[in-house]
Amino acid sequence: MNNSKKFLPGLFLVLIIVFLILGAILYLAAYFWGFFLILLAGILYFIRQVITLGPAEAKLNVKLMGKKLMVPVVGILCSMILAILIMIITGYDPLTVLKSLFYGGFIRNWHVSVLNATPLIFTGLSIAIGFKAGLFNIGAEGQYYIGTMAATYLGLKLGLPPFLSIVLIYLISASAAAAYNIFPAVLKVKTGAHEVITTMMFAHIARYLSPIFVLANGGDPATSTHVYVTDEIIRTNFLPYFSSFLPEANYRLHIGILIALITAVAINFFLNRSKYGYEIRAVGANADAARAQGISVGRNIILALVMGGFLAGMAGVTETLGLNHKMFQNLDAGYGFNGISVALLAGNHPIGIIFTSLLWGALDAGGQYMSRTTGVPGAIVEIIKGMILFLIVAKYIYSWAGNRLVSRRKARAEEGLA
Amino acid sequence: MALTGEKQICLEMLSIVKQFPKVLANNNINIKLYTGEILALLGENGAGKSTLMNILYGLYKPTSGEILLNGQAVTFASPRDAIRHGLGMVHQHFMLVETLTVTENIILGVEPGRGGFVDYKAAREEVRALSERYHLHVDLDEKIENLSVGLQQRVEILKALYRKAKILILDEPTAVLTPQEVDELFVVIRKLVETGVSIIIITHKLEEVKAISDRVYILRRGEITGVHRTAEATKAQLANYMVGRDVVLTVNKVPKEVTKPPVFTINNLTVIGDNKIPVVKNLSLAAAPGEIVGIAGVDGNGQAELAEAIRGLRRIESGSLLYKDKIINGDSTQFRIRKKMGYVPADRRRFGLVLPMTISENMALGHHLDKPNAGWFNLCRDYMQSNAKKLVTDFDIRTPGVGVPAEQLSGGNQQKVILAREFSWTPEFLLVSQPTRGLDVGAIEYIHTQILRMRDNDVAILLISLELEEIFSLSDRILIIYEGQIIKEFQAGGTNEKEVGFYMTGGKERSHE
Amino acid sequence: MNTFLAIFNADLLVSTIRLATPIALAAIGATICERSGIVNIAMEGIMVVGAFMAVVFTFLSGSPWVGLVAGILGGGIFSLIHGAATISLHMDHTVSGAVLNILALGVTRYLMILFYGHPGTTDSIPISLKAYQFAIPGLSRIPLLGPLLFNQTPIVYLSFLILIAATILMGKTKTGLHIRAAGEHPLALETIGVSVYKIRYLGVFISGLLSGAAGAYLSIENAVSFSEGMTSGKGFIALAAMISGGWSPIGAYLAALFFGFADALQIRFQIMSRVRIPAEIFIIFPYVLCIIAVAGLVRRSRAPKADGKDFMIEKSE
Amino acid sequence: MKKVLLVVLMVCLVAGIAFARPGREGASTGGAVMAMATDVGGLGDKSFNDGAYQGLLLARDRLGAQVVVVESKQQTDYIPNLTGLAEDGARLVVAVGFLMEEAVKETATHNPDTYFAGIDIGTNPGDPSNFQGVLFNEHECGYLAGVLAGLLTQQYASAIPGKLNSQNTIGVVLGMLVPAVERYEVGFIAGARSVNPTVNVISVTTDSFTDQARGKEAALAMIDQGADIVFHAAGQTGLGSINACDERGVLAIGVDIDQNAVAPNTVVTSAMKDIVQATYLVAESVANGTFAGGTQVYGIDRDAVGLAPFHGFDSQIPQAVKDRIAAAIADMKAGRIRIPTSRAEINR
Repeated sequence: MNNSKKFLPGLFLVLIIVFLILGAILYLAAYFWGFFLILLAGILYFIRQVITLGPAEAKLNVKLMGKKLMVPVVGILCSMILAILIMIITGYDPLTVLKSLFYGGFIRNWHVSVLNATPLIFTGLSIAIGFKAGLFNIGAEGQYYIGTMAATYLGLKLGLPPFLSIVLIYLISASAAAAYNIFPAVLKVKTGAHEVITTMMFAHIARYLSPIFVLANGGDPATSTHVYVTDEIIRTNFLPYFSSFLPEANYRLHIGILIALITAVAINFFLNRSKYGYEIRAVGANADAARAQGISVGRNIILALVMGGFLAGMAGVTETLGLNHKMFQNLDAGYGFNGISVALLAGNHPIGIIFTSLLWGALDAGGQYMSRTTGVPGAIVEIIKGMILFLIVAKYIYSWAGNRLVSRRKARAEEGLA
Repeated sequence: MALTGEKQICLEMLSIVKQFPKVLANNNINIKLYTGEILALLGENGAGKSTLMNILYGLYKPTSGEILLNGQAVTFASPRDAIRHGLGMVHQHFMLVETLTVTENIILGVEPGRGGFVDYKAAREEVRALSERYHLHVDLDEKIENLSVGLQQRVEILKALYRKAKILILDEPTAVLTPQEVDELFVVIRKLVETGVSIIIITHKLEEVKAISDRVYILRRGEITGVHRTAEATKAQLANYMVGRDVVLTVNKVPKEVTKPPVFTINNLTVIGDNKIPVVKNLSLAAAPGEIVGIAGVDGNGQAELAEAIRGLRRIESGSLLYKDKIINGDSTQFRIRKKMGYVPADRRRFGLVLPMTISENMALGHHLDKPNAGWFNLCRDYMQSNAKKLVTDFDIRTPGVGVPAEQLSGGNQQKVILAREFSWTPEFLLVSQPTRGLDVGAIEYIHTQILRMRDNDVAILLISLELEEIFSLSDRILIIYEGQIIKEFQAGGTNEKEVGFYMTGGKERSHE
Repeated sequence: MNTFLAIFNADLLVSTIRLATPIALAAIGATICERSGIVNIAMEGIMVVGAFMAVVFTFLSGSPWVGLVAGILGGGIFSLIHGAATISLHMDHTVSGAVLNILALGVTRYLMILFYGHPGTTDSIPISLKAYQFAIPGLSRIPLLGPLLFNQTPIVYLSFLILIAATILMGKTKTGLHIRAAGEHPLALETIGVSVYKIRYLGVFISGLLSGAAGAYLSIENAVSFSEGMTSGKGFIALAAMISGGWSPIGAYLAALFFGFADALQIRFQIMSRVRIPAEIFIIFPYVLCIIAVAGLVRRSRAPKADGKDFMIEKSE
Repeated sequence: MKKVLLVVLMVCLVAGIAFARPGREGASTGGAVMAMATDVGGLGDKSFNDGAYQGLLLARDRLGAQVVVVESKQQTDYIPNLTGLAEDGARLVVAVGFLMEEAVKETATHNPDTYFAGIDIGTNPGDPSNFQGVLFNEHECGYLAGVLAGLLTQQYASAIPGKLNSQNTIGVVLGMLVPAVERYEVGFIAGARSVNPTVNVISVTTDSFTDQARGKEAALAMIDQGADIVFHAAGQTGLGSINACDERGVLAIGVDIDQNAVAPNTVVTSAMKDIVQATYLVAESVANGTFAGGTQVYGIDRDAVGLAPFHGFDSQIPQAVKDRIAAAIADMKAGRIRIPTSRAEINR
């Protein structure tokens, strides 16, 4: 290998990463020109592919990527069309509605979308890692509660230097959530109790026990005039805000989204590039073969559920340290269930989850904006979400429709011949 | 071409074509069946026999072609249509619901009774009468899961007869039977023919064709290559038609002297099966470097459990496994793999490969934690890919690339992936179970050659196979397993198929040889 | 101590039946569905739809009986989405169920805004099925069991009938035999000429009908209006009841009674507790029992062999 | 196939016509925008969300204001909704429900040109001056309900024949144990004991504001224990409790707004807080330019909490009971009695 051949791709790689990170930060903070940096990174990526692989293969790769994106894009388009139909049928003007939905979600209230997406990325990853191991961690919500409780408690008590403190809170609280998920994991391995039921029930238990925690850590209920919340966590334990380095960013936007992005990339590496992730995938895809090749199925089930608990716990920590700074008594977040949606939508791909979470967050934020400005019930967004899910997850629908078309065309051709 | 002129044609299949997305399974097939005859459909695995019969039975729809029943054109939209027209089929994998009773299985779909209710009393009576008429005795209230394979087959036949089948299709009926059971089956078949039932037997075993059939069609690669009166054809002729060349299987096996002491030994092994009773009993054997020890036996005599015990997937009740002079009873599967014990499982799709994963990932399976496939945490994907590419070339695996999921390969190529993986890290002991099940001849030959190559590289190989032919063409020593025990040992060349077959069915050692 | 023992009385049993009925209906439905080979975790969503449709049609017609029929049919029709997704479109059963649960919430919320102008709770219906409570003469005089079993409201009676019907269906009828076969060895059924697709659609549909009835019970018999969130996890408890009941209708019913009993007991414990124990400790009681039941009983019972497995006749190999 | 499609299309069309309703009119002419954001309970809760909406409708009728309502699905919606309303040019944004406290204060800080009000939300020193908290003394009306229940269940049990028994037991069903709910409960218990020291008050927490079945079951369990009057502070869960009382022929006491209409033969009265009036007053102060920050406490002294009319029961309630209630009101107004506000202060 000669040096220049190695040097150029290396330089490109560095540039791509720098542009990507900068662009993402800017874009997420609603500096929309950050998008051009991301675009530039994409172009550089293509050029790098051309240099390293040659134009033909680079083209092929792009084509393959396009093929992979076909189903999601078609699914989203189809569900939009269905949504338009529903709106027409129920007497709303679909154009204005969609316009305000997208304007609200992607431009006007983009920071809200980002805030919505942050916990979703974590819970989505939590559920995706379960799916990869062939498990359905439907109770991520419960692990989220545990993470929130632990983070709140530590946030109230832990007065170490800011950075250290935050890292410790993340580690300990998410571990607590992970530990909580050991019960269903062990029950699954030892007794075969289905995780859909056990994690769900453990989630209920966590939810119903949380008020006790809130009351134990809140202001004096005798004099409290408002909802029972815990006290506010120590200010040094807050996650930094974007506005501290990007002055025009929304004042509530905290760096939790960046932590979420890093986590997603890390989980992607873990699942697809590490040997332990490989084991989890093998167990999920074919437990029998995995066992025959020396992989412990039980250990990987526990590992996947524990990591799922850890990630769901991180969602709680991020919300507590970044957004709420305290724990509410009536926390009915729904991140667990929305996490299922974003994971399924992304085909359990960690990087895909970033985008589906942002889409989900934007649909929520845009839906709020839409119902505020046009009076269309926000529930239409829920229906759109449901349809997107169906049309993307039921991939077979396309090959079915395709076969239908082909056979009909064939029939017609045969008729023509006869 | 009136071979049996006086008889009446009851079924004709004309120009049947079946195109699957990737394979042309049947190409322009014509078949005639005469009333009251036993017709054999001979062909290798994958020749298209089962597909053809599934078309006849209404499970598949033919791409084109016509079926004539008693001279009338019929189309079967579903098995229900076929059954209504008097067809019955006994599938290779029994279509019995294990948790239901014998009676329930027999009447399923054509239950007697009014108003949607099943009249179990009437059903039992009808089934009892039927079983007595054909002398097919079986406990009618027993659940299928508690019956032996032979009895299950009997239930299948009763099921077809209960539906008043005039034409009975038997798909590989002897594959899972012991020779005695085979004999009993043949008696039953002849009795059925006497009552006017016509029979089609699908098989790939020449002996059976000779033993039972009146006429035989030979299929190769989806086409009919010959039709004969069985009495007029020789085995060699049939074999020739079946494979398309003169000799069935040729592998150059150079006799090899075993010089080293055994590397793997089993002492008095007992293993408990899924049904909680011992299935491997007090079994002992040994394998030395450079020899292939073949374990012959009828399916279900403890081979699967033995393999699982050797791999560390099943708990050992008593006895010991000795590998390189160390007891490995309690060692994990992973430990055994690291100690260079290889395994080619019988069910490659279930135990051998993770089908949704790519070829390069499958090539690393089992060694994914160790160098050079992995570092302390990460996978070395560059190495995995280059290694996979090399193996794909070495083993002539037909694939568009090493990045495609294993499920996209054909069965033969999937098996080659497993062999390549197991061979690539120079095992010292190799357990090979059913390596060529369901493969075409080309692949079989290739895989046999590779196994022999490993033997020549001083690997100790334990071969478990249900195919006597395979045992004979590969083994240096032949052990016969019956009801979980090794009941006889032969040197290759020191015996013949007939003798081995005798012992496989539990024949006692003759005192005077 | 006296007061503590006093809670174990006939009222507790009546309360148990009331709390168990929706769980039992959904659990029996799920049993039939899973015996046919389709995993159904969408009961929660189907119940929501059933409850909502029941209230809407009671309003439109003025008769809760029409509402009941609408609730049952609404649940059945909604469940067919699950059937289409899992049977015809070969989607993963658990995933489809989860999606359906999400969809149900959105659809009812949207329709509610269209019909009532707001989400949350609907207006009260003029007359509920509770008003049609009747005692069966004679039988209702049997001590203890009489008022419990023979002085009930329509859907509770219906649930008794359904229990008997489901037991007969599974044990005595041709359809039941086919359903059992479809869940154990679908290909065996297909090869003797019974359409597995049809049987499985039937299983899903029956489960939808029963979950719809469970929803109707919540909205127009046990209450007089529909609120979002009124099912509050009962569909999942029903799932647990089905598993702990060993995939048999009678087992599912008994398990549902057990969970209902736990919940009824929990409320009475709260009433009785003289010490300041947080109410939450009592509230989680049924959920803990649920975990114990699933972990402890799942081993003894066996799921249908082909439960949750996709069935496609023509494979390409 | 085509026919099937056609049929489906027809059905859709018919359904479309049946469902069709015009989109709500957007910005119509004139008048300041008075907006409200509901909490997750949403409109139709027959409680404070509905009450605040009524108040704004009153403002529309009397002051010519435009009314905009936004519903929140989850807690993360609160701030974007409130902020959005402010940015869209609303003069006043009413946040309804204690759950929104943090959100509304934060939004008020960042949108100083808009007036904010929070129903059931208090203020602390340092809160923004464009925010007005609106609190109610729930314990006061709870106390009155307790007085009524305490008297009726024992001393005047014969006043309403067939509904009351001699067990001297009354009950209260709680939703989630939030402060307002706790104040209702505690006031109720204190009131009942003030007139009937031996009364047995049982309370059950359902931990939900939406689960009607549970609310019903809790009430039924109480009735089985001999309770003949059941008070609830449980939102939609409480509708189930009223339903239970209706079935069993015992009395219920509603909460927040006059709930007599839910079951006229059962709901003897309701412990009301006049959210309608309070909301209207805030709107009026904005219109008049007299808006002031800080907390407005609406108690019995401003006649903003109290008991709803007895409706059909009016003739059956003995005058002595009415007198005792009037006396209690007078005592409270004069500050002669202090009513506890937390469980710690009473002996359950």
